Amino acid sequence: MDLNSMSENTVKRRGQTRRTVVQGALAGGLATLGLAGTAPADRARAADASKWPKEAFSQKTEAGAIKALYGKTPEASDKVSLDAPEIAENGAVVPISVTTTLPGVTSIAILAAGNPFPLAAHFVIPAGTSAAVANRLKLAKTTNVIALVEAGGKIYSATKEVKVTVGGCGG
Amino acid sequence: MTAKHRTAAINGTVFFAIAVAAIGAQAARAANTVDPQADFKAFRAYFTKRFPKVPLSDFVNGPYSMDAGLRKQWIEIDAFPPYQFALDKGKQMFETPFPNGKTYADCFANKGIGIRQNYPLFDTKSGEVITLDVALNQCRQQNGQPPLDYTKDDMAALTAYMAYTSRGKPFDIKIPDDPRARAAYQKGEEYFFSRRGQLNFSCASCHVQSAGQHIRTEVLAPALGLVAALPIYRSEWGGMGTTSRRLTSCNSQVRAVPLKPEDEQYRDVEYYLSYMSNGLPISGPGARP
Amino acid sequence: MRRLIVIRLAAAALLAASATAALAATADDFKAALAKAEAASKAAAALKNQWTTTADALKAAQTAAAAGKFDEAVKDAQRAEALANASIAQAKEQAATWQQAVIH
Amino acid sequence: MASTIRVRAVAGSDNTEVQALVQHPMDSGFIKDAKGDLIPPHYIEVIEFQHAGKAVFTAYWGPAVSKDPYIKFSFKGGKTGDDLNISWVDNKGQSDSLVGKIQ
Repeated sequence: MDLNSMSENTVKRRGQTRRTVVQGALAGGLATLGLAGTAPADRARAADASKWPKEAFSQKTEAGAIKALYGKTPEASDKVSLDAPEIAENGAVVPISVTTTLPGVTSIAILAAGNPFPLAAHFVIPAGTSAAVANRLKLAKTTNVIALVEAGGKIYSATKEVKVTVGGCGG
Repeated sequence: MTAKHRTAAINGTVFFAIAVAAIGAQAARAANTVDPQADFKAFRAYFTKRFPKVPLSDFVNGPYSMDAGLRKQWIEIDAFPPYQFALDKGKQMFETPFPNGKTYADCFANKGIGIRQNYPLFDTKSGEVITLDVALNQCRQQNGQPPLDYTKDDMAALTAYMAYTSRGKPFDIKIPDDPRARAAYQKGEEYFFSRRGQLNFSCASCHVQSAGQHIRTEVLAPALGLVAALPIYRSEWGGMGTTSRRLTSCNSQVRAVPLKPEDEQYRDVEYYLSYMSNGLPISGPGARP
Repeated sequence: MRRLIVIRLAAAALLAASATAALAATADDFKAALAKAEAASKAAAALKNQWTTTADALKAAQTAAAAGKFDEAVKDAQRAEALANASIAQAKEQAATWQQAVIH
Repeated sequence: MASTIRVRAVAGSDNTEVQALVQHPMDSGFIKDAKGDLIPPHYIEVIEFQHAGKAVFTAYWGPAVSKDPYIKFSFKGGKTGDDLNISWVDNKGQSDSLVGKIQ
């Protein structure tokens, strides 16, 4: 979509968003400089890779990955919201976020059907943590991106196609 | 393989012939007139007329000023930008004293903070255009340090930090009353508008004539404000790029052998483009597809 | 008028490149062709207007010659010369006409 | 050495919003280097965020997560000045951790 076809209002609103973002980056950027290594991490329990779902991450099909991860078939739900660009500016960095209004969420997963290994990320959501995540993924080519939400022992899904012309796997 | 090469050679020649014919049809410009102010007015008028919905200060955001889908991704990515690590590194480098106890700050006006918008500047002593990158290496040299590679991450990090401290400050490029300065300006203008490489493209072919158009998913950034975002993090590179990296890669893309980084012609074209962007805010370091 | 000269130059160079292709070439033919190509390439470099494809063709010529494939080597050298000459013509043309492209 | 982890955790009225960026190549195993050899996969497998001794978020990642990965989530509770412990481990067993402060 060309900006010329956008209304003045939209342009203005976007401009304001941008300014906020810049200020945020300024404050945050300088603040994080001070954060690095402020305290030893001795009290923290280090992340544990033993629970990394190896089998699910090794599957070469979307169905295989879902089966290995959850052992269940997902049902499409309009309560799962997947935000991904229609056209990725570059397959190497595609911002994707998942939110849901479903209660009792225990985990969220994101898959890219067209990637060599479709499972991209799996998030554990303990009680008290919002069922909303954002991250950035590599997409090898134009593909369906699938968000899975585990809630109350069931799996719900939302799917969106992302067009990729500059792949995230080299070149 | 040979046949393929020959085809490429013929194609190049055909491209070239067509383009030359097209140029010949245009009206001749009076030679030997250097009027930066008139150029500036015409340059700005061209872009603001062609993209009436783009606020002037938004031109510095390149493709993101022209495409809503790209803009949304950029805002999401810029919320915690991938150039953050380069910024942190640049700040650390900038503040780390040289072995003699001096720092980069000692080489610059206002201790080097918030001065990016004044570069490149014309040095009336040496009679040359000095870009920020060159000034940084001169500073290193004065303090007994080896120069940094103009295309690599350390230079990108330093210039990223210096640009960051200058964000929002309007470009303020001066052309002193010195025939050498006007000559440098004009050489930069010549470089910008001259076609080169086997594909027979000039900088202007992409960033003036085709500005705002799509190449695959990319949108060609308009020349107005083009330099304000440098250095940039490019997703395509998976890392930071300096002005030199940007210029040399542009050359390669049109099958022209790049000049040496910070060659006089590169410095002159940066001088010209920065002057054309006078008044527009520094937005570097930028993030680009 | 200038553009006609340019087109003729480039076309002549390409014709030359293909006309000799059928003959069996020797190491001396290659040396002669390479010398001409390198001279043209050097002239283009002096104008800061080298094409990457010229360098590629020169490299291909040397690789072919090293393998004793002189037909191919001569062809590649001639192609390099044609490309270098076209880049020289481009530089001269642009030096004379760039101002017509300026926004005004 | 500077940490590989950058975090911004901001306490709101109800939730603490956390954004983090980690410096890591996240090599997919499908990209060739300049010599044409495949760069072996090298990616973070798990990153965990803890607040008040409790894991508030765990991400398991594969090689499809972008270079210098980014994550955003939010959790109930947390107030300005609280510690937020972050640690990651990659497939080569390398790791890093950081204690950030909630702003």
